[in-house]
Amino acid sequence: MDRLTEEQAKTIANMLRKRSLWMIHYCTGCGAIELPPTMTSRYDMSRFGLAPFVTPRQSDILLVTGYVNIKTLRRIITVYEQMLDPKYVIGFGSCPINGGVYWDSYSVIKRLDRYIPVDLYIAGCMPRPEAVITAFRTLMDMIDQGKADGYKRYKRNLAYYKENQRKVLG
Amino acid sequence: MSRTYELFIGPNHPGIPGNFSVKLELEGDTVVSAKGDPGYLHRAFEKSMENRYYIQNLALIPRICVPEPDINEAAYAMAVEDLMGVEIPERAKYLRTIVLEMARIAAYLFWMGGFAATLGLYTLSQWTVGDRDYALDLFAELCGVRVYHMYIWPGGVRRDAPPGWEDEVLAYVRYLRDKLIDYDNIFFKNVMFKQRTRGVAVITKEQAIEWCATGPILKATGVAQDVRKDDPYAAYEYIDFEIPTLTDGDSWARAMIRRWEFENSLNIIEQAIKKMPKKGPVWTKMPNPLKWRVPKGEAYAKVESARGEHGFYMVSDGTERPYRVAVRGSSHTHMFTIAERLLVGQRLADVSHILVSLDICPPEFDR
Amino acid sequence: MMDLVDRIKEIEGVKVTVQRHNRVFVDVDKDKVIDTLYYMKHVLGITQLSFMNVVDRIDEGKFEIFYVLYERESKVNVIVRIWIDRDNPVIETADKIYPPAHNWEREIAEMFGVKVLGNEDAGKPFILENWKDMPPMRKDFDSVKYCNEHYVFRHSEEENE
Amino acid sequence: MNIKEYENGSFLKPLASIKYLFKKPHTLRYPYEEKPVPDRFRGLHINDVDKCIGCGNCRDICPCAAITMVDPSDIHPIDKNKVGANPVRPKIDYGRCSFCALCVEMCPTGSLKMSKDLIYVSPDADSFNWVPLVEQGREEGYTQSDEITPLMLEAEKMEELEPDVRKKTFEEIVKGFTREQALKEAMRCLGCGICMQGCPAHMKIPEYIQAIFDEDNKRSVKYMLEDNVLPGICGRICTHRCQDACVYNYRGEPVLIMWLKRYATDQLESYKDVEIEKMPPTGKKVAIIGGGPSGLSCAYHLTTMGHSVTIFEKGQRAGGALANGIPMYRLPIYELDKEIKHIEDMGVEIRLNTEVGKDVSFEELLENYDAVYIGVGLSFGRYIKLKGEEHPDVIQAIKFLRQVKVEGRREIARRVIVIGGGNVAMDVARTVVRLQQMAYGGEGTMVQTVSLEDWDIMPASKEEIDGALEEGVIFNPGWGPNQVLLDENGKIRGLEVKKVKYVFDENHRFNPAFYEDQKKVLEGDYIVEAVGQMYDLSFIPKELLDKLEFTPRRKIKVDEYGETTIPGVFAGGDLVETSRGDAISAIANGHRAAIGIDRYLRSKK
Repeated sequence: MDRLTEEQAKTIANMLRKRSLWMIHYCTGCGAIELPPTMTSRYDMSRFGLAPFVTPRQSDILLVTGYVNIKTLRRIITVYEQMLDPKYVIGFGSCPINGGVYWDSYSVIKRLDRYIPVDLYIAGCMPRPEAVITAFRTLMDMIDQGKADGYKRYKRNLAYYKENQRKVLG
Repeated sequence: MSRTYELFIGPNHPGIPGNFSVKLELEGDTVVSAKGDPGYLHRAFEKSMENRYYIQNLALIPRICVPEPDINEAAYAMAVEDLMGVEIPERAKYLRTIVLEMARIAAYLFWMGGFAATLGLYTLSQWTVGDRDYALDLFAELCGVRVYHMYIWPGGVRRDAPPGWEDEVLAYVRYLRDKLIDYDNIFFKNVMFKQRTRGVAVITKEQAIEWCATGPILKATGVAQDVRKDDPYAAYEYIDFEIPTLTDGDSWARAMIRRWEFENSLNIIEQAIKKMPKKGPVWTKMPNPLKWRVPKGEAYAKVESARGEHGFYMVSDGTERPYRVAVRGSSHTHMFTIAERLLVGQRLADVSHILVSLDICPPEFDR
Repeated sequence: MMDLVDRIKEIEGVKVTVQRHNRVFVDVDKDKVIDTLYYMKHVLGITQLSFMNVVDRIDEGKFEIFYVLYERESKVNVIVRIWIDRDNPVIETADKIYPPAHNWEREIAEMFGVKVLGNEDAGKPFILENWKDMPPMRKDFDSVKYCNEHYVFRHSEEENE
Repeated sequence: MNIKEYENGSFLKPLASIKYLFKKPHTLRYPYEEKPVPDRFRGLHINDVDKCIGCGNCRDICPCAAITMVDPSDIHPIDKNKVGANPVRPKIDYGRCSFCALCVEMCPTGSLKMSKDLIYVSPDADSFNWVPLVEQGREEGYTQSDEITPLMLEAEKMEELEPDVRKKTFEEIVKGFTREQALKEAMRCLGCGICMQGCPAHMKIPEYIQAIFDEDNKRSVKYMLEDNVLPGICGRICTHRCQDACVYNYRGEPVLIMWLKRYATDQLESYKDVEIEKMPPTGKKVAIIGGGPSGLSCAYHLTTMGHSVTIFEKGQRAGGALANGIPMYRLPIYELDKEIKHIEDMGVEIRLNTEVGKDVSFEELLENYDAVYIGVGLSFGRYIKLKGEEHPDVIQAIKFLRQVKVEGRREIARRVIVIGGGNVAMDVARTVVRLQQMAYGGEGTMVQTVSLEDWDIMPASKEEIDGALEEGVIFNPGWGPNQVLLDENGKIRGLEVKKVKYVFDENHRFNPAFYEDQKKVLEGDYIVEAVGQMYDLSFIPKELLDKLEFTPRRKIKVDEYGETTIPGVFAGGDLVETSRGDAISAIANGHRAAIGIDRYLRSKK
């Protein structure tokens, strides 16, 4: 067998990665209510090799399902940092983008991407299961093309993220 | 010399209902003390509501309780109607009843899935959560969205039911009746379920009253208390139903009460559709939302949620925005007063199913 | 139901307002609230405390604290209200009478800065974490201003990583 | 439910689920199969940008502050000069939107809808913010309904005297709102301010309606007086173009802004207590010729700016057409007195019975005052140049109305013909009806109008036409007068009219043509000509008049601040070009001239 080039190895790795994405089972917000239908028999996301998983160490995707409270943000960052590379973050609905309906709430952060890198956003409040599946498939394509590089960005801009996290968490 | 250790269950834990945490102190695998740690879903609803017009709050209130949003809409609408002295049309009352019961069904289906999962029986969660999806589709047909309906609003409901919707609901009710046999077979009549739950986390009638329990927890101890009967809202006064009670007070009884209520809800929907006026207005005209002033006063509106009494205490100062809206989620009492006491002495393996058997809904007390 | 109202009226120093058919508002002096609640539970048999919270009456310089009680027999909600000083908000705990009050008191202590005597948990962080500003549910806390100071909105100012 | 069945569990029961092995799964294999999206689905927005008027109600109602109003020109060109529209369109931030559809419910035009599409994913968070368009090709989902809408589409009904009652008296027809009605009507206003574009004076309509809603009539009148010195009068006789611009017109009835204005002013006995800002005196003097609405408006605003103002009015009463022309049943004289009293209280000097050119010369004014404002209006009736027009029983409307209102004329012929189709003709016809009722009890009397314009282009307002019809006025639209017919005694026996071919020629210019062969005779003994008015500028000396420039329509040419081609001489009211020649236009350009005069005076030193 010939030696694989680094490029080829990456391609194969990405191909395999995208087919067995495990998402961490952490319901950070109300968007979690549309996840069980996606997970269970009606939409059955295991068709795409996706499955919920309980520990951060073994998971690939962190779903930030909706608004992020300061108290939760601390846990999300911990969970995110515990996850192993490559890891991906999907922001559900309006709230992680710009605060959503909680735009004037003192306890909800407005922009998730200031604190952890987000690879993909889904519009809606709630996003429908169809949109969730579309998002997973988009993420797979992005992994395939090497575009889902949030974890690399986190390392590259660690100072920026840490600064923001410190500012808000105090 | 005892050796205890602390264990955090949640927020990132598959056995915790929602984003919430319980701090346990254990000796071996026996719980010595339990403390709830809320606030992961705190969104400052009550504060935000003070900043918005009465109608704008429509976007906020369903989000207070995620699995069963309609109770919030109903309680909010009732509080506003109470302050304004508005009577809602007959057909709207029935539509509210149907929607509230559908939401209850959806909540119970979700709960059944969660409860079965904490006992390790994932098949039922695959079924019930899948079946719940049809209810969401019916909601989408009625009001355009699956989860946050924003359908019940002060004065009535937002739209009349689309043609043929009632028949679809009836067909869904029939479907669920058939499925209920299967749920029974696989879960409620399953010996595994019985053995895991009987005699676990018993609450006596006296304790339930002392701890101010409401809803299925109270009914499971033998007290027939239900807001739908005691202070009828929507169209419940025209509907014939019974409040189920059991006297065991354990985890099993609470689950059975919920299963019973589920069947009750199916009956109520059928009755409501039969009795509902076929035509008629569904909304009492309300003022221009931007200049909607509610007379000064206080009101306490309560509804029966799938978990117990859900109340809105509203204070108006006569302006376009509510002066204060305070939300009473039944889980507040159930978690911090009951679960914290109940978990003591239980085994670690039972903790998550006890929490689910109390139907703790974190967004209700975090708000 | 009138029976219950009459019996409540017998309590010394209360002002009773019957709103609707089954909502009874009872205004009590702040010093007498524990006695009144005790009487309600043990003499009148009103066993359930549904709810308890605070209304910030900033114009009057007061906090209004309400206890929503429920009487199972006559199916009446009795709402006991007291007004306390906003500058020195102190109440006595009711958790010996109604256990759920313990945790509602924790909440109001945190959200309004009300001091609860006899409740050792009140004042410890409950829902909020690392909160440094004034109690957020007070009327003079401006949440929009707080958001603008602490968070960055998208599209408000462009910023690069 | 029989609880006994459940008390003993069984190992075998779960086996019943084996049957599902042979059943078709109910899994929806998205994206390979899709379920239908319901008709009412609340997805991403669609906005018909051409229909949208940029009123901003969606932004105001949005609970999430998700909507900003932006200029969409770079993606979709819009007509920026559209009247009754703001040149902005909603841009929706899907980082905020909660899909509550309140914006859809509140949209007055119905342009904003929601689509069935709610599938949008993107790695770029900044891309979740766009102007919804129809071209984006989304299928229509949730739309507004006419039965259930938070908008209050129906206006309050204004109580009026019944035609049979009102035609016997000069009492005011419209009774005015009660408090409840006014509050309810004020509540309807959305506060979008599109109406301000319709109003020539750009009154602060949303603010004063809000003040009425707050039951603070003083504040309300204060807002009115900022742009309109005669709010009580405009509350009665205005042509209410604000109401024509009201966004409610798209789906229902407009807010009755005019009656609300009247309500607020009626609640105040005088405007003494209304707080009005007055600037310190400047010592400059301004002369105003003519005490009509524009003159009063100009004088008032100059006074608030600190100048001292003198009005020269030739009649016994200030108010111009308001005092002399508009019949009592539309505008009671005490209302005018109240507002003029207020203007005098503010420090304006009104010299009655002083005709410029006779009692005082125009040159004197130019010499003694720092600026002069001409607002003499169109105070003379126009003649048609009809055969037989010189007969004593043919009269000009303006003269007739003056006789009735000021001089107390009460005698009238039994059969009267009114020539004209404008509001003045309606005033005349309806005045005649009343006089006839008083003189003859309505027996054997007849009033008919004849106008060149047919129903569809008749210049009179709809309310006036309807009112006249209800009171029994006969209309002959589409006929032009030919000659006055006399009987053997020299009395008028009728008016010969001919059929109109067209009124406006292909260049949209007024140029009527007739079918000379189609004629008929309208019987009557008295004719009133209500075919327009003209001005008289004979008080201006010849050499100055020559310096004055005129527009093609023979109006005085002024710049944007009302200054004529003679420096220091300003003009306004009906003497200059206005879109409709109504009181509010005169008030508006009087105000505009006041600003111009102020600028002129302040730049002079």
